[in-house]
Amino acid sequence: MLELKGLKKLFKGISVLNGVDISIQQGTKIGLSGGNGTGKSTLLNIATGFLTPEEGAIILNGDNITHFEAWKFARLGVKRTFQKVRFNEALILKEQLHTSDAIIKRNLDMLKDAGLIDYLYAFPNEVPLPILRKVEVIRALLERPRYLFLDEPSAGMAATDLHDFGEFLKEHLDADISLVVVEHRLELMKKIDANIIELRDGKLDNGNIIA
Amino acid sequence: MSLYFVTILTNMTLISFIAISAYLILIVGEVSFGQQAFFGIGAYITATLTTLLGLDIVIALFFSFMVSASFALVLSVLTIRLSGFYFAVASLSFAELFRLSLYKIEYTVETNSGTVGPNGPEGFQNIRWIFENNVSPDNFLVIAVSSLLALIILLIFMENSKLFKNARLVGKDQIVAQSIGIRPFFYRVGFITLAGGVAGFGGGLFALFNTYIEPSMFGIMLGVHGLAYSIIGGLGYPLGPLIGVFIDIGLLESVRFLSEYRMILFGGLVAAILIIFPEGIISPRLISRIKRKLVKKTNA
Amino acid sequence: MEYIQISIDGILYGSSYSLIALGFSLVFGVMRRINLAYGSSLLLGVAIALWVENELNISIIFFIPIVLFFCSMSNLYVERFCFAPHNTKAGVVVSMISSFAIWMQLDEISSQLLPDRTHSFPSLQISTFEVGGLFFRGDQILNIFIAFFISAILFLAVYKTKYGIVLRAVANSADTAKLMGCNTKLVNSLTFILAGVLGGIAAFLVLSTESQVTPLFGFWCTVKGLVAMMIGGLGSLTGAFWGGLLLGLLEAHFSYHFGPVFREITTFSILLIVLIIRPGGLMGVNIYKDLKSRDERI
Amino acid sequence: MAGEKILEVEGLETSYDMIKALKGVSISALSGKLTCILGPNGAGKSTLLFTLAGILNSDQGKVIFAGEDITNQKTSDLVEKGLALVPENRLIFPHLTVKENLLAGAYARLAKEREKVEQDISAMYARFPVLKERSSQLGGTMSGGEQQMLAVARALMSKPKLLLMDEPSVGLAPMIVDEIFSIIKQLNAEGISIVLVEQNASKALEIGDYFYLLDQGKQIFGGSREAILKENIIKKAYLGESAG
Repeated sequence: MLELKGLKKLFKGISVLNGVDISIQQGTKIGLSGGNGTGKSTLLNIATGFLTPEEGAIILNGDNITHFEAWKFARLGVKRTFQKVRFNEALILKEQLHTSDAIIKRNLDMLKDAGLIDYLYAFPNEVPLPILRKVEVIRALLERPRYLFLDEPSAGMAATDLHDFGEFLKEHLDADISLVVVEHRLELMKKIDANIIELRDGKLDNGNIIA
Repeated sequence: MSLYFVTILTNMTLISFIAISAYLILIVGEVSFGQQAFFGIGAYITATLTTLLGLDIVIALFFSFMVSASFALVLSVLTIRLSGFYFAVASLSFAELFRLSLYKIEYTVETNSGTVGPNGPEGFQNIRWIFENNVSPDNFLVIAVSSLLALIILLIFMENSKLFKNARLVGKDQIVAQSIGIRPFFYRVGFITLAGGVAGFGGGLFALFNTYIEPSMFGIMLGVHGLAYSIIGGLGYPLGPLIGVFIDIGLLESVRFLSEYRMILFGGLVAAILIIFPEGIISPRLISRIKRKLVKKTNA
Repeated sequence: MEYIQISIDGILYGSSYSLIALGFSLVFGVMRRINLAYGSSLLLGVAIALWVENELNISIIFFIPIVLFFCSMSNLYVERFCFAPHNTKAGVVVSMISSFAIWMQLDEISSQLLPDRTHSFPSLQISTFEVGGLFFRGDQILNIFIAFFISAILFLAVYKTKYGIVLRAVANSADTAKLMGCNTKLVNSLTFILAGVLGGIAAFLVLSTESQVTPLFGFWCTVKGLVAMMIGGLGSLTGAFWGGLLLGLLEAHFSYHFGPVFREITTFSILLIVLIIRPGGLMGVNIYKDLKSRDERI
Repeated sequence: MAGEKILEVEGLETSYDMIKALKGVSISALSGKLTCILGPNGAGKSTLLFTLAGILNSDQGKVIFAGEDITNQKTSDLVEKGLALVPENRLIFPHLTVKENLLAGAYARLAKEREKVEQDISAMYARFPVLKERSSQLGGTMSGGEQQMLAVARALMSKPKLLLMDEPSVGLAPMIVDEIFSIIKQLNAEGISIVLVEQNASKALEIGDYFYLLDQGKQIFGGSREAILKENIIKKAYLGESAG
């Protein structure tokens, strides 16, 4: 169980998160919604170790990991994708999975479903965004994470692409992986049957739901 | 081969060690203006061990590698919070500090081949290893080139290893690296240390070849050149730094009518190449393109 | 008494560091970039001016504007060649390396122009005077006044005039300034020219107190300016002024007690220690507050 | 003047970040009216504004402003011609004081009309009293709503004929959003032509005259408030049931 307790974060004196509590049980799917600038991305960055909260704690299976560095979060199975897809423009996609041929072979189905097979030897700028988004998910999934955070996967995606993306997640996400989608469009969350929590003014709306 | 030609080739080989050490640091995303210091440390260590202790060249070079690497390790840990410009200036000040302290290090011993040992601004004279062991310039060139080749072949083999790929990722995008569980600290410290060792090894060879070394040899211009070679060569492949070496020493210095203006031409050339190829001539993207072509050929 | 005399000498000497650091700070403040060829372009400006002076045999009144002109032109050359082509975010490091490479070009041209290792430089001929047993070099007193005067003018110009607002707007956020219709490229070029003029004044004052110029002057300028700026705080004008004086003071004491090599050793030790302990400079900001997210917004 | 086309965009195509973000958008804005551009995140709204403001260059298409072809002109020229952008997330200069921010907004005429600029600043203070109170405070120390007002005032300092506003409601509390929107409405009532890009469709519907709806870089609707309400098209676009 990944628990976020009383998280507070300030940016330049302005409070972005103002006491957020969420417990994420193994295998649950959560949709974190909220308008632009409500602190969704900040919450995700804190939960995956890329920012340190001013107050509050992150507890993974009883251990306090608040001040661990981001790489340690990833090794402990807390992984993420990025709102603006992050790829090295100088490498072909196959290399950007950062894994071995054997693992690629084992996950061939997933790669096929993502439409990645045709693009394994392509540079990121030659690949459509919807596929790049799936590649980011695959990159995180190959090491079998226990918690996966998706940062605004709908940005730049059309409705049909988002539909595909949802199908892909449903198909390839193991039941024991907890998924947190940070997103302001609800369609994807509905697609994957996520419990929706709304963030408003740095706090969870309608009290702090425990999903 | 004429002596002139052999000398040029040996110089090219020796400076390649600095270029490669700058390259190794660039891989993890930092810029060092201070690799000349590790070259210098290596040179003084080998000089000391072969003359004062009479140790074998292999042991001397091994210690050159280890001691330079240890200095680099300390520097990289101290500067762990610094990146970009800050790291570059920190490495520069480290290098100058080292060079200036050489002026203060004096420990000389009289031997039957003359005064040996570091002697402040006078430098370290009478490093007579090549004379005592009757190594001709040609043979020394063979030693230097084969060490360099061994290093490059090792790097080429390592190129596809997880270690190097992760290091490149750390250099390119620490955020993605962390997001897949790679610890940037480890790669940064590791590569800066390795780079220090490589420069130190080259410095050791340099001391033996030159038979005398002095502090002013390890000034900032040596570092500028080493860095410039690897920058214009590009970060795609370990052979990149050698391109820079070849352009500068192979072309500019050895062509007589150019050599007088070598520094002027080379400085401008580096800036111009950076405008055309901001990532160097053999850029990572170029290497990826070539690899892709090869894969397509074998599949077809 | 001896202690006071050394301090006075150090601070007076440090005023030249302040002047050079101001030029560095100006460029860094506006562009967030470091021009490592700054000292060398000043050396080149001086070398060309001396060459012109030799050819035309002009008086010192005309010599000063010629120095300023060529210093700003060589600085502009560096901007056009090393900075303007690399105006993206990835270009920050590339432009620094490029200026590092152009350093050797400028130094080499200068030493071709000044064939003897040292070359005499017109001196202002101001005598040393004594107050209560303490000696003051007249030209160095002039230096510190000019340094103070220039940093005050620069400070007022940057913080109180409308052109200063444009400069600071670009420094604050070049992208937003562009939205306001500001020609940021022009501002960058003008900043380099202004830094060249400042550096030219500094170079003239320093060299006239030494009454000679050597090819090492370029390296000397870059290192001292850089260290003084980093001690004071990157991009801070007042910081650059005080940083220079502090550096001069420390150097004077260390070199007096431990020998001349320690003047330089002090410089680099201070730089390394400041970088390791407080990278933002003594008077600057602490740049690494949130270590985890130090480089960017994700 | 009112009723004339102040801005006309024809078949605009722009790529951004390796992606073709605009795939042929044609819109027009009438002088003195408030034109709203709506659409979900990633629909290309901001790319459209950036292209209009000269920050991004278009691959194809034409932009005509006040009868003049301004396609792919530089931002600095456009500002002088009377086009001002209030960027998303305000983007005020945090290290400049409020007054200096306003002066920076008058960049193009700072040298020529000093006194006029001072008068305009007084006028801005009269319009936004909070800016007068804080005139010597650093921009970065103000609250989000105050920063948004500053951003609007700064854009007005260039005396624009057309004001482009990018998501003024982002990251602001609902109460502040109401205030900002009433300011926008008031500016429009005073005769300033405005093109407003907004994600918060319901707020935009309250004040806009004409509406365009973008999805996936294409414009899927254009018309008056009545038309857009009748079509029920907004809901479809936002929820993506049959758009595209």
